[in-house]
Amino acid sequence: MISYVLRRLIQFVPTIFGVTLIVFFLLNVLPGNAAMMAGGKNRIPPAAQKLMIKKWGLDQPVYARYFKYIKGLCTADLGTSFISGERVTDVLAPRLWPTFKLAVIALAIACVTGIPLGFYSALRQGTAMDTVTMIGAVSGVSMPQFWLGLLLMYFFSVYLKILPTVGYGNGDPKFIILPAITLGVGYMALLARTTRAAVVETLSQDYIRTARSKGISDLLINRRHVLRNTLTIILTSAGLQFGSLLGGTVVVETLFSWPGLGTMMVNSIYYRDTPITQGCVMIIIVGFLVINLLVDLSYALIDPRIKYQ
Amino acid sequence: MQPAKTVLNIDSLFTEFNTIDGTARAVNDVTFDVKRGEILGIVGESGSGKSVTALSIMRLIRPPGSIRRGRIEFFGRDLMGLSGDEMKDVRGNRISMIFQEPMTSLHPLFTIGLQISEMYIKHMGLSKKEAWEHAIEMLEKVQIPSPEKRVKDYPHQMSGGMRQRVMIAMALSCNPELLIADEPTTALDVTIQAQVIDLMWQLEKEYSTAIMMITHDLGVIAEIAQRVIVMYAGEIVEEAEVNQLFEQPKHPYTRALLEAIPKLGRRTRMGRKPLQEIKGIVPGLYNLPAGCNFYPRCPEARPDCRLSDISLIDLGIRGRVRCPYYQGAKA
Amino acid sequence: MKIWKIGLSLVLTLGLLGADHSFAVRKGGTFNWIAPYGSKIDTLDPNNSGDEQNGLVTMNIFRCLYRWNAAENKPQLELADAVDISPDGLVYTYSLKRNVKFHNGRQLTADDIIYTYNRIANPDNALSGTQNLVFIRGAMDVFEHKAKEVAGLKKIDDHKLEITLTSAIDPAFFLYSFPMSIVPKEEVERMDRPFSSNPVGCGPFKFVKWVKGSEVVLERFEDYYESGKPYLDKLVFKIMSSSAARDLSYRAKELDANLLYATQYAAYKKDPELSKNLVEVAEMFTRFVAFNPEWELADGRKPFSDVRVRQAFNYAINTDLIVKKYAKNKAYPAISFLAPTTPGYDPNGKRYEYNPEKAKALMKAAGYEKGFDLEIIGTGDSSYGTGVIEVAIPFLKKINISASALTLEGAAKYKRQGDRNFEAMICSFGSGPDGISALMLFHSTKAKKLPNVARYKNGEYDRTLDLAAETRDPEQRIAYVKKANEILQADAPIWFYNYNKAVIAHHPWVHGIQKVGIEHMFQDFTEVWVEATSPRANAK
Amino acid sequence: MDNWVKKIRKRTNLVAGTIVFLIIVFVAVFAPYLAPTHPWDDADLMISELPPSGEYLFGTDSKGRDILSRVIYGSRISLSVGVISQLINSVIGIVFGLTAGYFGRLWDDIVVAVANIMLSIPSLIFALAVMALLGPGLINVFIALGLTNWAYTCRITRSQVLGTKNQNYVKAAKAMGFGRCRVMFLHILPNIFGPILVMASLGMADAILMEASLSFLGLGTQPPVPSWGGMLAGAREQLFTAPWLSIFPGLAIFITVLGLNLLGDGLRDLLDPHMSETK
Repeated sequence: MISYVLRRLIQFVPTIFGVTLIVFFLLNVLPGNAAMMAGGKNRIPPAAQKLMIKKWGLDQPVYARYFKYIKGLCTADLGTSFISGERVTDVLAPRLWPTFKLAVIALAIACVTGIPLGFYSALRQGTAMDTVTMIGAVSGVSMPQFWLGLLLMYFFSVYLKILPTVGYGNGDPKFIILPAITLGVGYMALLARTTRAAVVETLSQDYIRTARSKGISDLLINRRHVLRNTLTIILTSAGLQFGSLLGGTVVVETLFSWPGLGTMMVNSIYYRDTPITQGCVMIIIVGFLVINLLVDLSYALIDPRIKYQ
Repeated sequence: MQPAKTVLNIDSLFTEFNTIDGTARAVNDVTFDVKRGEILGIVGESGSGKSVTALSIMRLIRPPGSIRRGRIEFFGRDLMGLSGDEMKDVRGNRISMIFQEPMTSLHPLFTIGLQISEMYIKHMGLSKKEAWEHAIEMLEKVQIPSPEKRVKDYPHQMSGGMRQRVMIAMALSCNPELLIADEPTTALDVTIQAQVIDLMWQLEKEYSTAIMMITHDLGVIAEIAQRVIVMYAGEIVEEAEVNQLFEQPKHPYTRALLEAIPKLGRRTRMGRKPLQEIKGIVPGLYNLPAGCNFYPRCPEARPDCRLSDISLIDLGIRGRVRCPYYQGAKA
Repeated sequence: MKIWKIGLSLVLTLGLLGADHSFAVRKGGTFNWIAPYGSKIDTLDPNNSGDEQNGLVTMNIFRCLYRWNAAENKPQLELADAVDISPDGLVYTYSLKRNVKFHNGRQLTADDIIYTYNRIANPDNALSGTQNLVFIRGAMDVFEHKAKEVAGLKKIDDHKLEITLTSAIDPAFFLYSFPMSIVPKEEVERMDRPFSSNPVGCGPFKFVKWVKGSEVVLERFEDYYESGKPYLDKLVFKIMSSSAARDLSYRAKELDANLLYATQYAAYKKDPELSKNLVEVAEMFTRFVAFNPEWELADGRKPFSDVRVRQAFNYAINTDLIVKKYAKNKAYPAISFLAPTTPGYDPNGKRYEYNPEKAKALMKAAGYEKGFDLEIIGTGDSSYGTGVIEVAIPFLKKINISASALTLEGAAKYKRQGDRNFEAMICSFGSGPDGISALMLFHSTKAKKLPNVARYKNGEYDRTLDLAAETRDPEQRIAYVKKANEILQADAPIWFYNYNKAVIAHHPWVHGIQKVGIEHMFQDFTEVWVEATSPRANAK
Repeated sequence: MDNWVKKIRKRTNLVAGTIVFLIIVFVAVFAPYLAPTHPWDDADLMISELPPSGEYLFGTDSKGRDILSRVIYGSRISLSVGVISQLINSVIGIVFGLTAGYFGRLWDDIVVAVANIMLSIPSLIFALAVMALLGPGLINVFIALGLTNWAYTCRITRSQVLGTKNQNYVKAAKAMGFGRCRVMFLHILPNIFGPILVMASLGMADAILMEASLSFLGLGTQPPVPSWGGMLAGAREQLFTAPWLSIFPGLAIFITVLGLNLLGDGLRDLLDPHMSETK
């Protein structure tokens, strides 16, 4: 087990380099540069743009820039933001916690509602309840986040006046409710449907019939025998979703003025502030790797048939 | 047939599956009983309704299937009248069941110890630790070597025969009055089959448990059953003492089944063949033929067999048969 | 001077208050305001970024030598009490205010201004304001690495500063904007914390905190040089790029004021309550479609090199209807390029009316009766993006121009704009406050500040503009500007779409929101105060 | 035995899903005959932003166009984007996931690494790069959408294979000397199809909505050609002032995704070996 973890950790290195390489060259392909965008609506004069390009080293060939970046990376230096001139690590650090918090709570909402819903509708297969859950799930994924977010904002903030519309509120939990729900609903739908599919598959297994023939209670059958078997798939999709939540919260963050990584990353792409983009991608890849490792390890805990050498 | 001796008495059982394509009568007016200490064999091809009958007794029929009517009397008490919780106390405790597929019938993610312990915890109210010890004991009884080690194994670490032993251990753990074995040996290879059959035979003696042995393997029946019920398309077509059945099969279907076996009687070295040699297939349960269900395949069919439904003829000591022209009938 | 200023602010306040409000200016309270241009603020170092999203915050932390006077629609002296101008108009001697303090307590001196301008001029810093200094003598030398310091900046004493220019122009227009904010050296060069996220200025509000991606919080600077001001205890900029979210926040009374987009403007106009407090201004931004005269059809013809095709385009589209229906009247149909509040704008100037027949005739005369296929690029912006093209397409269809749109993200569009790689392009450009600089956009050789987007080339236009720049007589200058604007209108190198109307809605308890023509979001909060009825009247 | 009866009963989903799907395909194919007006040429600013009425069943948009016609025409883009991009990423994801889980070792490591890289590259960068390298066009939308999301399918498939590959039917199939492809695609795949189908049919909604964000980058459909995602995105700031602008394209997406989910469920039940084995 430990050697397996070590092997996986060593694999992190090529993956991280792979991602930096691909992203670096993809970004290089994009038209335009940061100097063009630095002035917002007030365009920066061409002469000043030239200065910026020189200062940021954008006039050097791409491989030279990449090697410089990698060299920095080896000393844990992610570079400096073109536009603000601050160190990338300083820019990223304050964004991590809000994103993480939002992702965890959204995923928790998704799990707490989605898994039981999926379970329930699998047990009530073919009933009206099942259909309603399915329709709910489909509307959950079909509804764009900005719709849901605005509707929630309208209902809870304007109409009921019980929750604030936007902002981070210094970490006041009241502020996280709406963004987390908005973010969680799509994942809830996905989890509900995935859970249902897995449970339906499990329910038709012979060993569930065996469990029934033993006279143990339905609750125990569902909670122990069925759930255990569906956990791998649920964990996989939850893990994947958590990974994507790290970087995929743009719409919600923008709508709710949430100080997360998502908006920063998207802005850095639009404004071609490539050191920031690279930094964000780095966080996301590390997040993914760690979560996937945890998920893979948990497979082994859940399923004795899976062994890692 | 004194009531005291009867473990199970099934009376006019109908089990159906309702679908948009119509109603499938999987079990159609089935009546029989199981006596204490007896091994009752139920034979039939796939789809003849024997497994559904077994599941009906356990009340494990899942939607869209349902038991339409009939009585399932267990020691004189109708199981159909029990609540869900009361039924759970019967299941595993007083009636238990062994399934066909030892490979898939055990939960792959739990140790066998845990799966056996569940029985003790549920039905005997034992603590986890006590249950665990009982499980080891039970494994020993089903002749699993070094049970205190194997109890921590997961099913995938065991062979098919071992797993079926585990199933038997589990089924017998609460000393049930009735054991339903649904094709317990079909999935096993021949030598293992023999061991498992022997094991059941021994245990039946030790616990004096009534056994309902469901199989399509007449060899197994010949070996251990005392009485046999032959099912076809959801109906009982013949019931007889085992010797009678093999020596004087009455229903054409029974005869066809027996003819498919090279040699009668005890298991031989030649092994046994499945029953694939009867011409035709089991009719679809949605569109059963009028009259005798076996008519299309019956080598002795007569024109009037189609005209009206055939009822089961009680021959007293010679059993029952669903054919007016049965072998030995006074035509 | 000070008295005059207070007087002005009172007049301003009175004007906005109306008759039914008390005159008593109230101190205190928190004001929740917005940063609506995108979901980010990059830096609070004002010299570093020309992005107005950063500027609308920093202009309340910092001060420049000049400040935009919204009421009079021109820049005016801010950090100096007076300025002496030499007869040749080349030497400006400023007497700096003596009571200006930075938020760290130090007094502002001439050194600070010299330091700041040298910082901006230094090419190694690559700051966005560099080009604003080219008119100061010696700035170009610094810019070209020939000198270390700008020669034209001279400290006479702590409170006297002399600036020598290369030509006799009014430096006010170049020195009022936020990238020219004066910064204190000791804070900029601090090593323990980056200035960009710990700004220290001499403006009315000092920096408290910046939750990146969410909000910036400022609080009153007690030692601000205009006594008694600012009135607000706290000023919060919430970064909110979604207009729908802003609308809800405003309705929930979490925002004290809100910048409206067209949809909300129409809705607020209809609402009896919300319509009461709308501050509208004609902003100095002109939206247009630039034609590329060098673009060739497959047969080698260059349709937009023909003035008749360009005019036909202008006649073909019912601009008034688009402004009314699509832009929901949150814009003014454009007559020519210059914005209504820019000197040189002629409200009675000739314009292209909607006349499809004339358009058809012009197309026919130009030999394009059968029309051509045209791809117009633009961003996804709702006011000057490809949405506008969608509305124009049916009109163009009538003169057989089959137009389609291609939406690009900002950088990709700028790239194609710079590479001249487009057939036509919809965009928005500043058309004020100085008419000459604005019209320079179309000067064939001197369009330095920005490339000549429409590749417009007209000798007479260039000459007229040059004359305008050379003359020192303001009347004459305006006449030349007017003339150039007319030439541009007649030549139609662009489709004149509209001038933006910027609208800020505020709650009834808010006072002092001004009409800022250069950019409505550039609100100076020195004068803004809230009544006790504000939900945040006493919030700290 | 009870199972195959169940299988037939389950065809309700299949039937309903097929009907919905066919209706949408029909609408897409015959859009010119079904739409009351042309979705952009007939624009008339005089009738802009009218709420639904007898004349304009779904109302009109801010550019004076009939929303019903645009929803009808929008089905062409949105349906193909949803179905094709999901097909691409399902096929890639299943192939990689199956082989990775089945073969394990180095190949597994490589696939997992590549999938992780794909998951970590923001789709925005990917879309912009596709736009920069390949230019605009619907095919490139399929590429951008199809190639970005396969990693999810891959990871789900892989996790399922890991749990299944040691089961006896797989061992038995291997022992019987079946080829590796046969074992993977005929023995393992049908057993793990449920979650994959769920992912694919729900992912459809994502793809349809994503297409809109691609069109803002010049990659997807360009104005004035309508797509549901684009209509929704264009109306996002008018959710409260003119709700009909977003409700109808939203409903269209919902119905399509629902139909495809029913279809997916139905297909799953049809293919599922647990459902089809007769005893």
